[in-house]
Amino acid sequence: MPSNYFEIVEDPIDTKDIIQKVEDRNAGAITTFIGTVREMTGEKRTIYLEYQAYKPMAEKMLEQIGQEINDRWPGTHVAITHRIGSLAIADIAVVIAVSSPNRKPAYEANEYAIERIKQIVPIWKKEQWEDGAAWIGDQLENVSYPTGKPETNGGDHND
Amino acid sequence: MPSNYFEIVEDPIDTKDIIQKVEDRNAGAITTFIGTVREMTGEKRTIYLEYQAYKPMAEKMLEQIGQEINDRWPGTHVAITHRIGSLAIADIAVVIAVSSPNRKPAYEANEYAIERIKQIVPIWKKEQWEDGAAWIGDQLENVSYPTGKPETNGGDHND
Amino acid sequence: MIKVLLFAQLQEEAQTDVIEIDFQEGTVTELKKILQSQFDFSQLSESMFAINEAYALEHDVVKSGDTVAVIPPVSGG
Amino acid sequence: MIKVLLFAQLQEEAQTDVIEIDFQEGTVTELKKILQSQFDFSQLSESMFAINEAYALEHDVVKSGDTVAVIPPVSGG
Repeated sequence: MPSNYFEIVEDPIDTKDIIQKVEDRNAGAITTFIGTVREMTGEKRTIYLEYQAYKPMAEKMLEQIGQEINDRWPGTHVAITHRIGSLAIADIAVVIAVSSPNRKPAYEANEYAIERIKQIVPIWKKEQWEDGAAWIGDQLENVSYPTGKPETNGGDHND
Repeated sequence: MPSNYFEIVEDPIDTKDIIQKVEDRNAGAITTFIGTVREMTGEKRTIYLEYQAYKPMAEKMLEQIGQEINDRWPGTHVAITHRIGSLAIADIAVVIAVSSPNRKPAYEANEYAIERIKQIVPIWKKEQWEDGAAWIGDQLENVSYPTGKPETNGGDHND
Repeated sequence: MIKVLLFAQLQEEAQTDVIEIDFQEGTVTELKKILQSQFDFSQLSESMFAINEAYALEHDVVKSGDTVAVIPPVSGG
Repeated sequence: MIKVLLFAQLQEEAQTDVIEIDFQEGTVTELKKILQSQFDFSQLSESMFAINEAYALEHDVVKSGDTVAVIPPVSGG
């Protein structure tokens, strides 16, 4: 699997490109997840978001997630692209595409991917609200990661 | 919600069109399911598929599924397009797009939609193999549908 | 008169996609018996019926002028 | 010498995205103490460390020439 299946990019993401990477004559099912910048979170209005990544490691971690999925759901193909930089409301931050011969694994593997992204991929989001800005991090007070990998995370944009 | 959110079409489906129907400034998550024609099912090679629909009722049933989803997962938007006619390997038979403020409902509602399509939408598939053809129906021997709606189905292409 | 729409396997068995039947009023069960007596359908017992594009139950009433569809197990998706 | 890469909140607090530290060999825990003594980071205790682009444990060894990244809680997706 070419490594451009797992990319951090600065330009807008075209969902179709990511879907094409996983198309397969023996896939009966393709699921995609498109994470977009949401305007309202409760009463709070987001003006824009800024994403930063530790790019080479982030791409490695995305690739690792793809490998974990192939191991758990044989026959799947996975492609993930995450955008960084300044994103406006409704812009696409991440696209995850999973193809599989059968639909159940395509859903499960896709959801697994977004959960793992929020755990282990070194990407950070700064929210710009009307009245301030903040880097968003773990809201669950994980003081340490004894397994060497963060296990959980929360408070993110599509939670 | 305009009724063209739920369509039976004869021409190829462009996934992007279906996604655009559910885009929303307050959606942080969009999931899509793309059901494609798979070549191999076990040892059996499909040459092509033919889909037939009771079109006006099928569109009503798709719309009903959308309504069920809006009721169960408030804040979601749903669009479903199913293609009929002759489809080649890797052609798209169905696209389901669901947007939601949060990702969990977007996955759940999308999977609910495909399960319901396979239960209640009057669409039929004829498989053309190398050595024969057959209309595919329920493999689970549901002799009757006492609730007035088929509850389950099986043996389909992306099962 | 009612129109009865046929699909998939049933359409091939009847060699037509619609049949007209002289039927004044009766239940789905009664209509089903008439269809079974006139055609050699293989799938009628596992089929659903729809009256005017809505699923019907066995005891629902079909009246002259209605469009009935026989819906064998579906396989979309 | 090691390079220490900083991101997000930590980058803003240090006002730089990379610092060079004269560090010959020691554990992640030891490096963390040095960083905490030199900078007033608010998030060091909840941060992960990576050595040469792989997550490291507290007792893993950092050697001169390594690139270490301090990874505060991530928020991608």
